[in-house]
Amino acid sequence: MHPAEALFDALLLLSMVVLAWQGVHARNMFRAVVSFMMFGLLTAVAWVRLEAPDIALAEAALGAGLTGALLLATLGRLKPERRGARLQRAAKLSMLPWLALGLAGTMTLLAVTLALPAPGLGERVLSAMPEAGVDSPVTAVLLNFRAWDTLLEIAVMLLAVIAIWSLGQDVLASTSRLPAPSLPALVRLLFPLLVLSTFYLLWRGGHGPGGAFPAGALLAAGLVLALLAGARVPERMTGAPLRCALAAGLLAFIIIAVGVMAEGGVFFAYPPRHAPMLIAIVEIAAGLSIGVMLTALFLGGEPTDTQGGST
Amino acid sequence: MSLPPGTLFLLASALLFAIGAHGLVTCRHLLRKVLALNVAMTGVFLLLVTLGRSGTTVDPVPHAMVLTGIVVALSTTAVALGLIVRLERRRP
Amino acid sequence: MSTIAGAILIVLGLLFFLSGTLGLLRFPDVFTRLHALSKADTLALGLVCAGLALHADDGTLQLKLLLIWLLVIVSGATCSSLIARAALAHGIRPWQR
Amino acid sequence: MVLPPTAMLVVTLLTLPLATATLLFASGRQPRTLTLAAALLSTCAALALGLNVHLEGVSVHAIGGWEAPLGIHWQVTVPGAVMLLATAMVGLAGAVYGAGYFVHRPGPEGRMARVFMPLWLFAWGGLNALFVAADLFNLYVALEVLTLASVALVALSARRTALQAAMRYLLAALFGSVIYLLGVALLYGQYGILDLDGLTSKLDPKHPGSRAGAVALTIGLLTKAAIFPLHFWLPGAHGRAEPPVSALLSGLVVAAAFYLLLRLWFGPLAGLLTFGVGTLFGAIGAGALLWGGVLALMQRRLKMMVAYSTVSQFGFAMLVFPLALAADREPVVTGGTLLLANHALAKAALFLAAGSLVRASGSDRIDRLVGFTGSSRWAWIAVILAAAALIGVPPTLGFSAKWLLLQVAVAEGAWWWLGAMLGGTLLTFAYLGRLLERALLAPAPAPHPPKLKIALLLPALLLALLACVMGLWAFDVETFARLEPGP
Repeated sequence: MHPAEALFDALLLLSMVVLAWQGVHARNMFRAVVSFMMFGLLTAVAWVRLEAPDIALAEAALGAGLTGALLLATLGRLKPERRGARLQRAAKLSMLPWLALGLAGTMTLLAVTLALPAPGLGERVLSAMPEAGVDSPVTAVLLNFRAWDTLLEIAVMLLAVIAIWSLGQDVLASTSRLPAPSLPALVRLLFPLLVLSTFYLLWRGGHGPGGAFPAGALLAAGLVLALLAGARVPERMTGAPLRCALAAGLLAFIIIAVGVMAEGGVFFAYPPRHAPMLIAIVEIAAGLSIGVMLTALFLGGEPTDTQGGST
Repeated sequence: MSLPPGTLFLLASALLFAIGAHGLVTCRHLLRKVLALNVAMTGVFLLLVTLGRSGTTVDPVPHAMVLTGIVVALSTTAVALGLIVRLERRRP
Repeated sequence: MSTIAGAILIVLGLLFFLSGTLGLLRFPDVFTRLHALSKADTLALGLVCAGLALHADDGTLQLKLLLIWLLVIVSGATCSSLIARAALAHGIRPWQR
Repeated sequence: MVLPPTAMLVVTLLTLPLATATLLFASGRQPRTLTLAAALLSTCAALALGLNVHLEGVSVHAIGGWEAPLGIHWQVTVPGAVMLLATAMVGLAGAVYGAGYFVHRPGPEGRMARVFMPLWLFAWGGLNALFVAADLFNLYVALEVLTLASVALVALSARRTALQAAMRYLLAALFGSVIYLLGVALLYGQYGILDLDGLTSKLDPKHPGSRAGAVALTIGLLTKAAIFPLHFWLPGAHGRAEPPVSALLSGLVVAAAFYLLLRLWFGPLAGLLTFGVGTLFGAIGAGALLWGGVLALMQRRLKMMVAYSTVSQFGFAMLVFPLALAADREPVVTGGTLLLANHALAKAALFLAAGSLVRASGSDRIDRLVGFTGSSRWAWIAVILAAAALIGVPPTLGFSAKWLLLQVAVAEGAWWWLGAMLGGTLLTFAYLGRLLERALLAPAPAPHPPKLKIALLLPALLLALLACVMGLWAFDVETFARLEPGP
């Protein structure tokens, strides 16, 4: 490794650690949240350094972008006096024993992880790629070899939406008092671009970094931006249409997983002839559904019919 | 330098995990606890991917696991944040 | 030839980044800081992108670099204006000597 | 009789609850017939699966046809099938109970009824996925499905106390998840595989990764299973949730995490189960028995008492580990599994009956409960039967389980653990006896005999009856019930 690269890595990781500490222990909550968002952004860079472009895309969009938006929206929904809540610790323990314990744990963990041989499954995945139906190894693992994980994961996401909606109606964040004409203008410019890149990433997922998760995240970014610019869920979209869009990804996944049993009798065994098409269908349905689900998470509750207005 | 490859990343992942676990235990504010959890999660994700790189080929399985993990973490974070908002609204 | 020109552009861009950051750290209030940051960083990113474009021998790559710069200009301008408005809404008055 | 193939049944068990829940959510309506039909169908599939396992033994299914290290396996083991059956029984009972308990009405009052069924089915599907999974990472995702569904169910009433309990539970569960995932990462770094069978054959106790991984997995699961001293989140979450939710959480969700502990420590991690580790687990178990039992004895509120009883009962289950140091692990594993199944049925029955009693009495205080009058009689009968199963009166399932473990303890001369088991049983007897004595001998005056819907009585009664009757069958079953890692 080139010394400059090592230096870059060291700086990157050091800032990540410092920001992570800030994100947990900063003096007021706003600072903590902003530090955490920067931490997410740097994590995305770290993924690039680890040759994991798929994760970098997802992290930038989800970990830094949407989580940040969610956190800021949460801060906006808290009572003002709680937003600036100062750092409180569980007890007035001195920091020293905790630090010692943390350091010892860190060192033990490091020692163990350094000793790991890490054989991995890379070779096996490579040898199975010809039958995978897609060219990108990560997409092959996600949507073919370990598709059951991904199905359950989409179930987790839908469940999160149901869980949040089950708590009650949406709580809107207090909006800015000054009108900001530049934001809607920006959204009008960016929204089509984001939708376009969503489909680009979906298409690209078959053979390169991309796929359903980054694509869904981009779509969600577009929709959340529109919401921030003052757009509201159109009235005819609330209720059944929105719920169907949310459920579509998981349902499509289940239908295809069970449907292919007609041919081979094995759950999730795509018939080789149709594998690319089926995976593409799953990918598109999952990507769009993820986009809508992420937006629904941001809404913080079921949109009411009475808001009026439209995009 | 004679460090084995990935040492820095492993060190960072261990530190992040420790910061997250420590913050989860010691902080009072619920939002901080949620942030700490996410930091610890990132530490584990870094560990997974760094380990997946040590072989001759890049191992895509940890990549897929981390992608899944990021989405799961986001979903659970969103639920936690939703609960926090409702709790604050019902604060007497 | 073009590599040297590219390197010069990149270094120039980094200098502008540095000055923008200095402004962020040293200027007295949020409006002046925003001013320093948005102006200097936009130019700096443009220089870096131009430098990198000179290094790239691929037309699509150059186009992507241009796109990155344009997107950052648009979003940077909007963000600055939003932050400034939020600051005004919070009752922060511009700094006067 | 021709049964559908096991693979078909597994697919039904996993996808039917998830698909039904998703459809219910998408439609925004809760047709009671559809939900109950789905619940009934899942139960039938679980029964058929149990019969299949009984006839054909353990089976392995590669999802998508991808073999183990690359793909994910489902593995239907005997303990897994027992837990699937228990899940089906509790799932069906809870669905019926929930249909009667929550008010079905449009508008805000009907919110709980609308949300309950999809979440319930998601939890059911998550449990099923967990009991057939044979892959460390797949288990993580299944655990998260279960966690989110459970948290949402705890928060169902949206009262402040319920929200607080849900938040605590969520944080504890996520803490467990992070540590569990760390363990997965360490084991993957050491061996490069995730499937349990492959790990069982490859795992070497001397490797640093296997030890650190085992520690991390165990701490994560102990937190999720609320084993003392990591039980802090349980009483609030279980005591403050709505009755059917408490039944599911106490009976199954906690048991699922504990089942995983069993699965791991008698599967891949078996080589690490040394005397020291077993003794540590046993000590934790004894501590939990005592702590949970004493606190249950001190509770004044019915549901909190039942919740602390769960802490205590899982201490009992922890005693399985020191007993497993014996040469023959089979009866121990069988005993542990039966203990979990017994607890699932009896505790669910207890919580459901408690919910009915609280509704009839209008109070959660033990000294204000209605006595043995009117239709609350049936609830009290369910409580008595469930108490008998929890204590382990012959011929209940609890008796079979405890008897098996006692036999091992006697054969091994493990007098300490024997003492702990007897002490725990005595404590169980004490707090349940106190409840019965308080309520039956000195009942609160009820102005008019309470009338409860049959949906609030029958599920609890049947579950409790099942826990009692299954003991007779279990003596036959134990000859074949063993935890096998598969062919």
